[in-house]
Amino acid sequence: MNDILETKQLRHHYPGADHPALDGLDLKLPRGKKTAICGHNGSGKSTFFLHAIGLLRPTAGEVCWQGAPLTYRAHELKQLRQQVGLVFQDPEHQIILHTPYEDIGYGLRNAGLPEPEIRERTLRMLASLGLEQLTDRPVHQLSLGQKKRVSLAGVLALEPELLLLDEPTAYLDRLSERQLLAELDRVHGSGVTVAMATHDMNLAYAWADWVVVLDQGRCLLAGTPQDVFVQTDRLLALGLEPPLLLDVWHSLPPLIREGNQPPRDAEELKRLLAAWPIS
Amino acid sequence: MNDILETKQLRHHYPGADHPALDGLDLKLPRGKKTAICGHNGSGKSTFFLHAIGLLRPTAGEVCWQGAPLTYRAHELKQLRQQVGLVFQDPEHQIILHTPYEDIGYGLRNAGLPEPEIRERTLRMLASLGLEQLTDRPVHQLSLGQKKRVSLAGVLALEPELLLLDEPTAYLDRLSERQLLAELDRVHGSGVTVAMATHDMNLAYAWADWVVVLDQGRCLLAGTPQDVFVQTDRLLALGLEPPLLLDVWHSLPPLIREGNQPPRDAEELKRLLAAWPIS
Amino acid sequence: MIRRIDAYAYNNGLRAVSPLWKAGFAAVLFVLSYLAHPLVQAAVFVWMFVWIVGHARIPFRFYAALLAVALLFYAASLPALVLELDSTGGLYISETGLIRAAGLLTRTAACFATLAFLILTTPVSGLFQVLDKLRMPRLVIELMLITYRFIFLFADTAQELYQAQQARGGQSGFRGRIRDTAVLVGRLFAKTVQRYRGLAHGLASRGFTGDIRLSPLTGTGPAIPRAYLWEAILVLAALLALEGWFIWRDML
Amino acid sequence: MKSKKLAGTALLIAGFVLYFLVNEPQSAQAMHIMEGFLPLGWAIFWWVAFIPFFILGLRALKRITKETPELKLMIGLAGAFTFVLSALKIPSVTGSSSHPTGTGLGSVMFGPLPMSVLGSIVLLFQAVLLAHGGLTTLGANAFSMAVAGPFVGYAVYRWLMASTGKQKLAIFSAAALADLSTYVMTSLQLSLAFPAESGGILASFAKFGGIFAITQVPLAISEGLLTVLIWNWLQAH
Repeated sequence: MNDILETKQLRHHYPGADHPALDGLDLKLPRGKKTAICGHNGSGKSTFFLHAIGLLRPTAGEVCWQGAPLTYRAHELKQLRQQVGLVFQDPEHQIILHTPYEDIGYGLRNAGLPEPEIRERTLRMLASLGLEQLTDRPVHQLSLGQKKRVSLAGVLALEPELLLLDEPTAYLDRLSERQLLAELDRVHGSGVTVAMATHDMNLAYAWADWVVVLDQGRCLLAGTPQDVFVQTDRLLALGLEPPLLLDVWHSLPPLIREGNQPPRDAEELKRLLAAWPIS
Repeated sequence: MNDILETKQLRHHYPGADHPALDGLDLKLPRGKKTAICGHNGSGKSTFFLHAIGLLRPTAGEVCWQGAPLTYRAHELKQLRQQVGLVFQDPEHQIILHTPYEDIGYGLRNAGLPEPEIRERTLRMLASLGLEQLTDRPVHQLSLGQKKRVSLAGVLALEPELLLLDEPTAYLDRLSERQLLAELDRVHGSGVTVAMATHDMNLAYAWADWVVVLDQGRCLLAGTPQDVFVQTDRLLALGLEPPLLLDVWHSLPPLIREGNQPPRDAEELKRLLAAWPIS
Repeated sequence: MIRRIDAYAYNNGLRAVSPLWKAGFAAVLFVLSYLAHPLVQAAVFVWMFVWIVGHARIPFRFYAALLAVALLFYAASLPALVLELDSTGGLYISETGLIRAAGLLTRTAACFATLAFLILTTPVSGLFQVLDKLRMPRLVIELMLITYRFIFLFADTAQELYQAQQARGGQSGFRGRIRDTAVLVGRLFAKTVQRYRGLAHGLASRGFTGDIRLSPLTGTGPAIPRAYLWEAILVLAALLALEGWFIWRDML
Repeated sequence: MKSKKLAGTALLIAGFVLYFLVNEPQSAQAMHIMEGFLPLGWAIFWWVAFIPFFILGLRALKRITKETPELKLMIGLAGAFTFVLSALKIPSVTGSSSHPTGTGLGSVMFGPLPMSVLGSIVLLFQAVLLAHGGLTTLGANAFSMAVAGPFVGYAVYRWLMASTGKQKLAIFSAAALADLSTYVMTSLQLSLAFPAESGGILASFAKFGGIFAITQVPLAISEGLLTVLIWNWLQAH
């Protein structure tokens, strides 16, 4: 079983909407990978996430967790929401209590863990996300970047097997973005499957092992970044801009490119260029 | 008089805050230019904008409009807010009435224009921003990109001399971003001075004629994009990432770069590379 | 303004002191302020000043401004307390009214200082724990938790909406201000409903079981530094002795 | 005797000047009785009077949140909304600005019993975050703002809707009278606690009522107008 989560012909129609938000979505999240789910605002990314934790029910089609279709029984849903952690785009939707310490413990207390363990895990999460200083600071005094980290901590505390993030870098400045991505890499390194929705193709290209492109509630492309982003014309037709780095790479003289994989970040590109004898 | 707006040693301390939001800010917006105001969240960009339209009053220092310090008299403020248009980051906060048609007329009606002119200008604005189809559509049915354009239209309808935009591309997908930037170029072409706050250095580099870098309520760098972005070390020290394109350009073999200005966008880079004989 | 007391409450010299201790101390002082002789009330006022500006290190100017605003209510009520209508319809200042007003001043000053001590040194989260200990119904605490969490967010939204209206020439003239305020409130309400939908999802995603519970109060370390404890005991004893002396003197 | 009267008059004028200077812009928030202002007996009395309403409101809320626990969120958010509403400055017909009570709108939207819980939570936060009102006087303030105001507002709304069917009139009257009844109740509480030397409670009520009428009556009209506009806005969406 290679896919931790899979949707089969998933359809979702919000009541009163003109078009279905998901329109026969076939999407697979490969286990142990970092997947980027790309697409415009409104392409169905967020709706897919709500389905992934069983918050919405399909109008048609099904969602399979670890190969088994969801049955939406209360007990199953409770377990699913401990195994799949969803980080919402707006941390204000997710942070319920008024201090990081209280909030991070919230999910653990719901899961029925004993108090000493709640305390221990909460403190560990605070430390690993560099939030110790803010333990008892009220949430309304935190910056957006800090709130994002608190909401991530609240989800990670439950030690999910799959971590989903909806536009995690939206509104963040570059510094906070870097911190967040470094944290995600650590989480992924500890064996968690990670998937993020984003419309930032540069980010998707630099970060992901696997890329999925959604448009109008359907999955149009899926593959490794190299495979997906090489299809420049299709991306442009969808109004998505290919990653700048790849664009630059393909405009370089073939002599430089020969025998090299396209670089994933600016540093790598610089190294490749520096290694080139003529310069 | 070359600067349309200037702040002199502007200080602003929000009550109860630990640090001043603006701490002796000296900032000039050159008339007729496209200025990018760069800096982290919390570097003072938004506070500066609120000062620029007289919504906040300085704790110390002054704001000069067209060379004359603001006096904060009601009459002057009213006029100032017609001459300086501010587009807020979140269009949800800026759009006051419930259809684009009504909302665009809001500022005009407050300015006391006669109804026929309000109607005429509103329709013209709708047309020029490609919003005719949405004239009477309730705002909550619009996409984020459309809302941004409506909020821009509401400000442009007053025909300001200076247009300020707070993170105009935040959270827009690439397609909407392009449309918005094209619109700004048109506005600028018609003689309006335009300034935007952004933490996207790639955008600042590609778009601006003049770049200002804020940090902790002070202006640290100001100059042409070429001058500012060449100071890679200072930018990195502030946690700001230099523009990717410039970064790549400087890593190219000197042979290619010789005699050429650094390119402002990917197309330009491609052209330069294509023109290079060895490729 | 909404944020300032809150900010001091989370960041003051007495932050580490147990909220239970502070609430208990304040309760004792409230009772004393209500029942004691005016001189004792005045002493409570002065003593609280020492705790607020001295021990808790709240800026004097801020505390003074807070006190001044609160005393406006007293000032506004003063005419009704001291002015009397005589039988001919003329106004006069009544002596008993003046005495009553003076006595009221010391009591309100002492009580207000006690309130200020509590709210400036104890964050709202600490007060929740106190209410929890006092067996306040769970539902009330849950509602207060949510209210407190979103007060600031909504206040910011209202502020931004207000500024956006001003930026476009709104909020001027009586009609304009009433109309724009109505729109602002309507928008805020729409945001509230939106927030509810988002939050309901957020809550469900985190395994909402129907309850919103706080972590139990964990007391590590002393409830209050020893020096402050001794000060509290000794001065309270002195105040009680003073009050006892006043009672004894009155009985003679 | 004559000199005393003269001095009295002078003091009176000085007092009124001071009073108008400081009171006019601030008295809306000052309509919450400040900490320690009521004698102990009256403070306790109003707590005792308020608590049954609180318990009834709580029981009503318990019922609905038991069926749908998510509604706790909505009610909590409504509390935050009401708090921010009561912290807004609204223009008064006299040209100054004041804070609305928001209880008329609240009781029409959520019902009067839930408002007794919501209103008292809002009052607690006003005491704790703004130092408006107080903890020992919370019972008295809650009785006037979270019980009297909402019940009067709700009753007026239902009665006018049933008798005239004119919604705008009903909303205006509900909001204005909820505001007014809060102020009348506060004046009553003050006059009960501080009866006049000559004329007793009635004279005292006239005095307190007269003083606060200066800001509260225009404010009630403004709040009525505002609430109608808000209602229109909500209806249109």
